[in-house]
Amino acid sequence: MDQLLVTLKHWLVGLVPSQYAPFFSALLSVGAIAVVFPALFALTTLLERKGLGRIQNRYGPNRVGPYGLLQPIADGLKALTKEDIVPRPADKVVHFLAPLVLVVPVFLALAVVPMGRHMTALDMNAGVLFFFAAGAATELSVFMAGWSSRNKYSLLGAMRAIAQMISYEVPLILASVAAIMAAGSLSTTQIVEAQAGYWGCVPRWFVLTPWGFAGFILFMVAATAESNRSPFDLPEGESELVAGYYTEYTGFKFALFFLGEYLGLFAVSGLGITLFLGGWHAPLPALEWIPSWAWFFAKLLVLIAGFIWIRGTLPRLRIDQLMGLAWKFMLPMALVNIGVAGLWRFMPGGWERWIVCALCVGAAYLLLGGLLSGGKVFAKRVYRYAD
Amino acid sequence: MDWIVHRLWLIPATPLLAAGVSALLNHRRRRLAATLAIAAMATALVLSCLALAHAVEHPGQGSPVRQGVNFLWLHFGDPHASGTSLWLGWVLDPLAAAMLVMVSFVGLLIFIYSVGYMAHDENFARFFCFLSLFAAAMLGLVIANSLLLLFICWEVVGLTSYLLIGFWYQRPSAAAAAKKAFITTRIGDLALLLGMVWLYSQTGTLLFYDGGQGCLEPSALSRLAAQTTSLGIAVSTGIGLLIFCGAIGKSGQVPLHVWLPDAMEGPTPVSALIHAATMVAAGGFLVARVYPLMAAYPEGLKGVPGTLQVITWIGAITAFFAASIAVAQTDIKRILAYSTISQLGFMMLGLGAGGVAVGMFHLLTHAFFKSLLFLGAGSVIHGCAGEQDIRRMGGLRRFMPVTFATYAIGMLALSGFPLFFSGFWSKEEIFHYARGWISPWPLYLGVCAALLTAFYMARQVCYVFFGQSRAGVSPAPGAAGGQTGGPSHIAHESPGTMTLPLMVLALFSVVLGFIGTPVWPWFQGFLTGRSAVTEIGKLFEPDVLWLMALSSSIVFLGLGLGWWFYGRRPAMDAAEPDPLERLRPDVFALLRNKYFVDEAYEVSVIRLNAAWASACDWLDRRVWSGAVNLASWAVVGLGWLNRLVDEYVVNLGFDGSCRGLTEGGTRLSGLQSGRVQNYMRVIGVGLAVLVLLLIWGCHAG
Amino acid sequence: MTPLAAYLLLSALLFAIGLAGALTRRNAIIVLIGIELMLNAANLNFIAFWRFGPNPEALTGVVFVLFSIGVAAAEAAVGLALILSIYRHYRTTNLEQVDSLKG
Amino acid sequence: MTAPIAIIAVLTLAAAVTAMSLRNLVHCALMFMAALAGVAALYLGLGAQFVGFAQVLIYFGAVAILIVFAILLTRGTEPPREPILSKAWITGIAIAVVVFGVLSAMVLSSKALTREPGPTPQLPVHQLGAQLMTKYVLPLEVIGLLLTAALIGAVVIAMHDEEGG
Repeated sequence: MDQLLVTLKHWLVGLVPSQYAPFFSALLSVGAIAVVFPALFALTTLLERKGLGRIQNRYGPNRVGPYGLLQPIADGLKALTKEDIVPRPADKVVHFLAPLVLVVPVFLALAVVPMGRHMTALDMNAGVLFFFAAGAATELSVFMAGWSSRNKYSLLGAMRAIAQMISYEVPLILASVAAIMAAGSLSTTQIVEAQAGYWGCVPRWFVLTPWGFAGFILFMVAATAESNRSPFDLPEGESELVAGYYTEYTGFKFALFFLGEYLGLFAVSGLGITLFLGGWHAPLPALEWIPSWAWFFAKLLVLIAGFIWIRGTLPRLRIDQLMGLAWKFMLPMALVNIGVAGLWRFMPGGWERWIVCALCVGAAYLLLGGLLSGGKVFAKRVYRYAD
Repeated sequence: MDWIVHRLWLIPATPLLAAGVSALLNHRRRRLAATLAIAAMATALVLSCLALAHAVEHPGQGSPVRQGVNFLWLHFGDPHASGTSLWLGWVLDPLAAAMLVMVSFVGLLIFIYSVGYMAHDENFARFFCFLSLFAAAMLGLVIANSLLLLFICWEVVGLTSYLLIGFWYQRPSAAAAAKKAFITTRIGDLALLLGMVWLYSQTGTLLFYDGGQGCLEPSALSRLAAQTTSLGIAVSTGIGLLIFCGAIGKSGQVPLHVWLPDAMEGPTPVSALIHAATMVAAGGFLVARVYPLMAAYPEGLKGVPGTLQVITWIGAITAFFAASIAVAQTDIKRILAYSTISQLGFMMLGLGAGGVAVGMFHLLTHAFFKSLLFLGAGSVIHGCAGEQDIRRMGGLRRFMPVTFATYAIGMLALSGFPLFFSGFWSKEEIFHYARGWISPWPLYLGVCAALLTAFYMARQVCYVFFGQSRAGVSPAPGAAGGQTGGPSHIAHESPGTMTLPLMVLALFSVVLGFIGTPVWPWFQGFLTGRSAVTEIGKLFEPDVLWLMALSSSIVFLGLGLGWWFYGRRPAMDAAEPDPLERLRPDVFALLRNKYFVDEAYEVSVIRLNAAWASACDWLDRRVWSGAVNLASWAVVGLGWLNRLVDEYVVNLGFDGSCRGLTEGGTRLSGLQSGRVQNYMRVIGVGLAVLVLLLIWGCHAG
Repeated sequence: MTPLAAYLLLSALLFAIGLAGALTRRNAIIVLIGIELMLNAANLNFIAFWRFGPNPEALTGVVFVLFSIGVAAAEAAVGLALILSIYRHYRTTNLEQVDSLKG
Repeated sequence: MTAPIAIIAVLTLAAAVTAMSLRNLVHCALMFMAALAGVAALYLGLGAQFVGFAQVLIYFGAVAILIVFAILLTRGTEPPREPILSKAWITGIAIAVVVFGVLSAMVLSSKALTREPGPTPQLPVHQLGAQLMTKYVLPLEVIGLLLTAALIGAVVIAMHDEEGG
């Protein structure tokens, strides 16, 4: 059951002549990714709209199909049939290329995420580095979209987005360095393998160590900012910049941007699962019988639900708060975390290691947090209700 | 009981941690910052005492016991080649143990004192952060078993010194003084760095003691002493001199002493901790630490190594030079600053002439009584609302009895008052060794300096504590900024956090001397690893007795002279000239202006020039004119002839070449157009030419 | 022609293109881009020599390129900061107008 | 040199040429990035995966974005009023051609390059890291220092003068 999909692929590959086998195998992997994740994207949009609706005390989509389940299909058809408008002064070529430059690297990044045992499309030596290299291209696409539209809102949104993504890329990478150090490898598969096994019945996931917990939180916060999601959605804040860098996009290109954003979210969540949440491993020894890929997707869905929850709950940050958080809190915290991971590696095992590492992380958190708030004491928020 | 040896790193680590945490603290958490710093320092003191106990428990047989831990810091380059790794480490030996206790003890007292002294300062937390950082670096310097680690701490100490001198950076004078201190000491540090690199290239290690492999152990030393450089001096001498240059900079010895008086712009606890007790003594400690290198001498030869000679001379000159300047200063802290320089000179004299134990003993006693004096001065300044001019003080004996009593003890210790004060014993010891040295002059200079020391301390105490209060009277008639009107501020005694450290320090200024007397030279024995023998008879040997009589009489003479000039009839008015000034205004002005070093150069050079010029003038008018006049007529005739040749033959060629030069210059200046791309073009052409040459060379070869 | 020679020729061509750009364009930013291209050409050389050299297990070429990339990042940061401050002063990034040797 | 590599090489060169010759600065920057991506692909073709990814990460993520920001901050997107080439462009081209000529002459005349290539060497990331921390630790430290200095220097240079000087 666990290796069902892998066996299926091998069987299919065995059907074609051997000289075409590698090519066919790659095609199958790419095909699987290209089908599964857009489908997941469709599911997520629905989930998000429904979830936000419930949070905001309304129903959400409920007209197309039973419980509105077919809403994503309707949305997709609408996007495909809409007129594709390109502004007259726009830089046509760059305007056309921008969504492609976004979507292609995101698919590439998904290729190194291990979705199950022996289910990494592209298992390479420097997988995590490849992931971040591919992620760097999204900044380029954002700039291309914003600049080529010849629209003030687009350009401002693009500049905000780039500044934000560059700032948060640093803590993102540094947070993952801790896990990479602990696993001793840049290969995503080997990082997951390093988290196999259990302490008693507690899984050996990195998130269950002091540095891993801090690293995971840092990673997820940075990932939220990287994918321009609320509360870090300044680049596309509707009330300020219409829609940010893709203001001038319509129809299918707009849909591509939307797809790219969500796929980026999946990719970075997948990496978070790989680095900290034990990848495809089951949380309890008793649950090992459930296939590994099911665990991966279950964790992915949990993280996505978390993102939706955060989006429905937190207000948007101000730009100075955004930058302050990245440079004054996340970056030093991530650096401290790397040090603590090193300490963890070199200290003899046992409960002392737990206490010392937890104390280090906690002290850093308190100090940096105090520094960030600058000792300001905020007045208690007062709510006024309509009579 | 090797526990402390392996945990020695904790001693600098605790203040470092305190510094790190208080750096991150909100600056309003004043009480927490001070508590942290003092707690860390107290921990360091406890650990230092453990280290001292450990060192005392393990007396050496003829040589001190050294225990330490070395670890690899960096390994670079080819792993199989030698000299590609840098080791760090710490060592616990009597020298380090004694210094550790001194630094952490004095440091702790000064930290406590600072709570009272800096109570009203806005940047209280920052001050304690810097102080803790300084203490960490200083303690690290003391335990270092590697010249590299020592150098790192040395530089951090210099940095914190810079930060603390310029602590009140709003004052331009403080900022300037901080820069001056930093840059002046950097000159010495450069030499130290060079010496370190040279040592590394010669021995391949920077560890001091490494089980026979270290650079201060006999195998390396004999190798260093046997080699000579192109200048004909031994390599060990060259390295030793370079390292000593670092000590000159840090300890304010003569050529580089200028920064230390200016450093008094910092808060007084800083002056006490850094610029009197510990950091400036680091130079002495450095010399003591690398003493084997300084004393290395080729086998089979007798004599005094060149490095030690230089150290002795510089020390003696500094001692006298600075003491004489201190006589004429009027700023209470500057007097103490020059006194510090002078005492550091004594330490160097002791190290050069007598060895580690002699210099270190004076270093230790000096640390206590000089920090006592500085803290007392700080108390006085605090009580007088920031007044630092001794002419405007006076009569404080009645208002600040505790400060007066402790200050008097410090003053007697510094002057070397016989038998009961620590300064007497350590100074006496230095004289003892200087007497046996190859030249008598360092002894004479030292004795004069001791006389002056007693004199200027008596002068200071008379001015500050005796007579009538002269506050509120401007020092010079018409001086701007002077307070006018009656005594606007009644001096008051300082709070308990300030007087308590004073009393503790005063106690130690007295008793510390008794661990190193000729009767019971425990300290000297401790440092050199020999057991001390109590010999009452030693006191009555003619040699010792003679010296004791000499130094006692010097002290009495100095104090008596001071009393005669200043105490007998105290000055009533701040504007009143100094009695010494009335006696010999020229000498006094010389001293007050620090020997006019700059002015002296200028005056002498200009005078010489003017005299030479007038001599030439006389020669010109009286002797040459006649001859020239006679000759000129003949020359005019010739000249007329010459003109024809000149105009039509020579000038043409000359003008032509001039024109050529101008044009060439214009063309060449075109090359320097300021356009980057022109330069890049030239680089490109150069690249092509180079590659062509390479190809040609390959084919030719 | 061996692969190494082919890579070296490629890198020489890339270098020449970068050099031509750096020498002919007026805009300082493009000149900087040209310089970066030249640097990349040199890096390509290192990697090619590492790949086809006699002892690839030494990793010297790879490490050198990593350092060179780091230096290039520093260079770009400082270079662009300089261009920005020049732009503030002269209101131009045209290198032909920026030829005064004093500020 | 296999066909895919040759195609990448040609594309890289084409991107480099356009990056150096287009009028619009942003287009130049974008083509520059394309050239860098080509070089990174060449690194991959040579078996240096790690270097290729590091190249993309650093050049795309940092250098290219910096260049784009600099272009926008210096109003580089406005079409230039003057010609884009400098007055002495002919000499520039000539020098570049000469440099290429001598370099290729050197490459072609070298006898050391006729060695047949061995198998593609492995580039284990683990070993690379270990060597960076042992054999090359001093250069690594120096690079770290250089980057810090460059960071501070860039901030200081680009900082606005408060006095308006």
